[in-house]
Amino acid sequence: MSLSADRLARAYRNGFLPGSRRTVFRDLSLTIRPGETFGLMGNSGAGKSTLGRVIAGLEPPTAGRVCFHGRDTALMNRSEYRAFRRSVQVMFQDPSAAFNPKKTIGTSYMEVLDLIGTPRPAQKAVIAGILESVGLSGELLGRYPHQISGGQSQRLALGRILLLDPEYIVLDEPTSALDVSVQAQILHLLKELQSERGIGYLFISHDEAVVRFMASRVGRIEDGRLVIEGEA
Amino acid sequence: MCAIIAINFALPRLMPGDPVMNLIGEDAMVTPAQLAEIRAKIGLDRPVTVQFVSCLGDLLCGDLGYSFHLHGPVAGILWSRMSWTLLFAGTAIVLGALIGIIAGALSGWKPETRRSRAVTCAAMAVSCTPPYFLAMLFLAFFAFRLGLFPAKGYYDVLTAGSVVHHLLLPVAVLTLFAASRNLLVMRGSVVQEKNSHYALYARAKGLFGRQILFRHLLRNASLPVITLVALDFGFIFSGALFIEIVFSLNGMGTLIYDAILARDYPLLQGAFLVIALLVVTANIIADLLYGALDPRVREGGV
Amino acid sequence: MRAMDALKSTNRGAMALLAVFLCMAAFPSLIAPYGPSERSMPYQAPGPEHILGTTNMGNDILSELIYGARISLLVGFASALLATGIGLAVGLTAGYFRGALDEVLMAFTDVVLIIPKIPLIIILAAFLRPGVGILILVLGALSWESIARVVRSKTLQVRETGFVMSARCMGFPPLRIMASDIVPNIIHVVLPKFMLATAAAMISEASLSFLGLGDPSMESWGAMVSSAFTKGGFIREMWWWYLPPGICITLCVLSVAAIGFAFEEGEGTTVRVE
Amino acid sequence: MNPVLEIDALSVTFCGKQAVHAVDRVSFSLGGGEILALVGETGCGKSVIAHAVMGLLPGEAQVSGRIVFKGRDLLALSERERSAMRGKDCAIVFQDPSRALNPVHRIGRQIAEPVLIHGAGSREEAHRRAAALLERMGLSPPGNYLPLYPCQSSGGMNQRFLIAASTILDPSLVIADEPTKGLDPGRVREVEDELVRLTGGGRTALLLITHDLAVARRIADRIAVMYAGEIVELAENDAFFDRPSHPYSRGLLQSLPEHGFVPIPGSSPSPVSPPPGCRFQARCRDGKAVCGGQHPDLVSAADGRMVRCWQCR
Repeated sequence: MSLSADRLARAYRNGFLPGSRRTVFRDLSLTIRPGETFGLMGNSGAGKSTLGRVIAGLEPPTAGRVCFHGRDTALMNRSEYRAFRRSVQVMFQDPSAAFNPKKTIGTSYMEVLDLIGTPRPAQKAVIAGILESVGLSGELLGRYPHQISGGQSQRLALGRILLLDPEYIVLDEPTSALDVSVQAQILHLLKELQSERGIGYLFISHDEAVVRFMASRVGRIEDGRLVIEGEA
Repeated sequence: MCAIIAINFALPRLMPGDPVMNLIGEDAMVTPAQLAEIRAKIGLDRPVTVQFVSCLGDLLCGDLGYSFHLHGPVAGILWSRMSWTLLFAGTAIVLGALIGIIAGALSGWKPETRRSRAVTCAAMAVSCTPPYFLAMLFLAFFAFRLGLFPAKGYYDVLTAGSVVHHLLLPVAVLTLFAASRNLLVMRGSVVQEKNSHYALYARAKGLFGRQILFRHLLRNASLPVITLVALDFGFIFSGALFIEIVFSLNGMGTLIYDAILARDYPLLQGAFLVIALLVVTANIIADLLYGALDPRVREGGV
Repeated sequence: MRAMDALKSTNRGAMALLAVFLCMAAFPSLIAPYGPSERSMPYQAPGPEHILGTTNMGNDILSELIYGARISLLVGFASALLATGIGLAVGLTAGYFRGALDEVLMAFTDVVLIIPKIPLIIILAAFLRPGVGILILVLGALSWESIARVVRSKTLQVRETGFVMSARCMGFPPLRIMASDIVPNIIHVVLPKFMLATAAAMISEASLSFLGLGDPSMESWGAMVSSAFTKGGFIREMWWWYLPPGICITLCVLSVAAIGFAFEEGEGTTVRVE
Repeated sequence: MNPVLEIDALSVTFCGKQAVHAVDRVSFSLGGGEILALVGETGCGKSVIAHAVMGLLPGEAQVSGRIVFKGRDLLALSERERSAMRGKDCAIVFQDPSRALNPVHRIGRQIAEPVLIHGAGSREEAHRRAAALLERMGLSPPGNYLPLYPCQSSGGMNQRFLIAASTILDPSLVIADEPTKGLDPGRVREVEDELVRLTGGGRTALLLITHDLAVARRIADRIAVMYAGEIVELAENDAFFDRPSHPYSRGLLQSLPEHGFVPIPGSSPSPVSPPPGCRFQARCRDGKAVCGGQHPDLVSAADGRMVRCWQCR
């Protein structure tokens, strides 16, 4: 029941000439098991975020496979892919862009529930339950994204992801834009949610201390290759 | 460029009516015998690909077809008229770019002052006026009312003084028009760049007032204007054609005007091809200039 | 703050002006003193009977002026609407899906961008002898490229934001993401472009009818200036003939463009100390 | 010894739709060769102080109090007099160097520019000084760096170029506004070394503005902690990190990695309408009745530190 990457590679085309490709990473394999946190470090521009996106299925790999529950995501049929799409979510760095600025938070929450077919009357209770577990009050639902602080925004983004009840979350620098005291709040919240719900995390950060605090296994991307600690 | 040639090739064949009539122009006086001879010569009975290849071959040799209306090869007729238009439009485009950049920079630097607002409003009014109407206003006022300038032609006698005297008014009109369009873009660009971090840092280094504008902002802010001037080349050039008509200058504008009245299609097509060629050239020059001014482009980055 | 106020007042003036022209276009028969085909003595100077005099055909100039608003606004707005529609579709598709589709669409856009519009329209108009419909089609089909480019670059930006990425991640269908997440967040750059495209189309229409390539069945402002120019009004300094339609073109285009610029500046960047 | 910079009861208010009290009666002084770190979270007003000292605030900011630089009150000077001092006597290093450097000019020109602006030498002289400065910074041969454009070098490099451009005229005061934000760890150290080198002669004072406590700990002599527009604690480096006094300072240090990311509950008060009593009271564990009612002043405590708290007296 794991999420794994098998000999992944990703390259971008650089200009129009064929062959002038820029390799971000290659030959990269890792496995995340349910309920555990895999920490991913690396300098800026090393390809951490790209790897996160490829594993979450937002970008296709140039080579290699992403497997969910042992099945190659590229070969999945429609319903399998839909299950994968909902079970693996990403949380992004920038709190100010986590929500559509033209919609209230409540609207952004409800459209997710509409998507997974929760009936309207039941939605209120679901949302209230989620907000409680991320430690926020229902009063925020009527606000627009620019009316809330960065820490609240990251909590709300996390809550919105939890509506889908995912098995894995890729956390792409989730606290890098936050102040230290707020960062500490969010990290504790993430740990709490993991122990309650058994979610697997891919925790991406350039901050070694944060990664070591969060993760049971740690890897580092260097020159396009993944070095997993303890497995050298 | 290929696309333009393709359009040029396709136009007469796709348009309604007899393609031969389209190719030679409706009001040209031809006998049925001549018509048949032309049909064979143009080779409309051959397959389209063959026609296209022969058309390309003609173009490479500089052959743009034959105007049955003016009884001469299109290329020759265009060439004789174009040099004047280029002189007139080129001067105005260069002057317009310079004036527009400087005036736009100054008005964007202090956008709230009364003078800057007045200049901006005037520029907007001018850029919203069809060039031919602007030309008519100038002509009526300076030439008819005040009698300061001649009303028609490029020259009385072919001397530099006479040419300048005749060209001053039309060049002024077109310069004004081009400058006002550039001014608006430059102004917006400066207003935006003014808020950038490097402008703030320039202030922090001790630069004062307009020093910041001229030492730092001018070059960055004029980059969008360069693109505009190139893309606008066709538009301003068309404006020049209209102004020629109003001032009765014997250039391409009047040529096209007469061609329209006479339905002289080969001439129109040739003119279009030449103008398109000029626009492409202008864009290539702009790209080179842009690269020289902005290292980010040379690096292949943004 | 003063700049904002000035902006608002320009905007209000422009809107009022546009409203006047819209009224002229909507109910010409109520406002105009004469019908479009009523004739009297030609070449009259302004007087109590004919406030702005008459043309060479004896038509009342004021009435022609009022009827002319309709064609100018119709051509302007309809072709801008068409252009915006095409531009939005091309820009969104290219920016959202990227890849090869993006490259093909943008190469095509560059070609359209570089074609000199007015000369091409002149040729087309000369071949086709257009009515209003064809004019709108041609103008619309040739002026979408700048909108497409702006929409694409904005879409590229918006699609990288967290909320679009998470919408994709959650499995919302692409069309829904475009309509509900992307378009509302780029519409502020499209709106001014729409107004400026309208203004440009109005100028193009006026230029074409000046060359006698407009719709022959409707007397537009450009055609009025043209006939004043060719039929002797200009040489005889009958300013009441060519001045009013010319000024109408300028004012009408100006009102539309001013609204567009006001939108654009209102969206401009603001200074922030972090 | 006379302080280089002395700030007395500095307040900055931004007048928009709502008046935002960004900085509220802040006082401190800075001596030659000293590094004072102003630390605090986003929105606490630390960058606003930097811009106020440089005179770079936008027009809608209202500044009161006194900023005395080498005996002259800066707020009493005209814009022209201030710009004559900027870049020569006092200089600032911005965060995000790739945006602070002009993208279309060469690095060499940008480093040499202050020399030309302030009439300190000819064009050749300016370039010679720029080259010499880069050489001193360990970037040799300078000929490799001077002709570069900002887009051709990395963020850490650009930050060092920016420091060079700010300090080519040996200003007595350098303000570094988040100079290490967004840099990789190795690069952070290089920038730190550069800043320490600056103050080495004992003439230049450095006001370091940062949210990164680790950087402050490594290089600062004294630490000033800001919370909601006020300084809540001002102490010597060692004293502060060993024995933080103010409850907020303690909470801040606890949320660092080495103390196990223990969070402070709640969030900062709004700068539009700060609470009447102690601004930290709502989040404070040892809050008492007096804290909610009366606003505490910044007073001297033991070992020469200053604290703004009713409970720490």
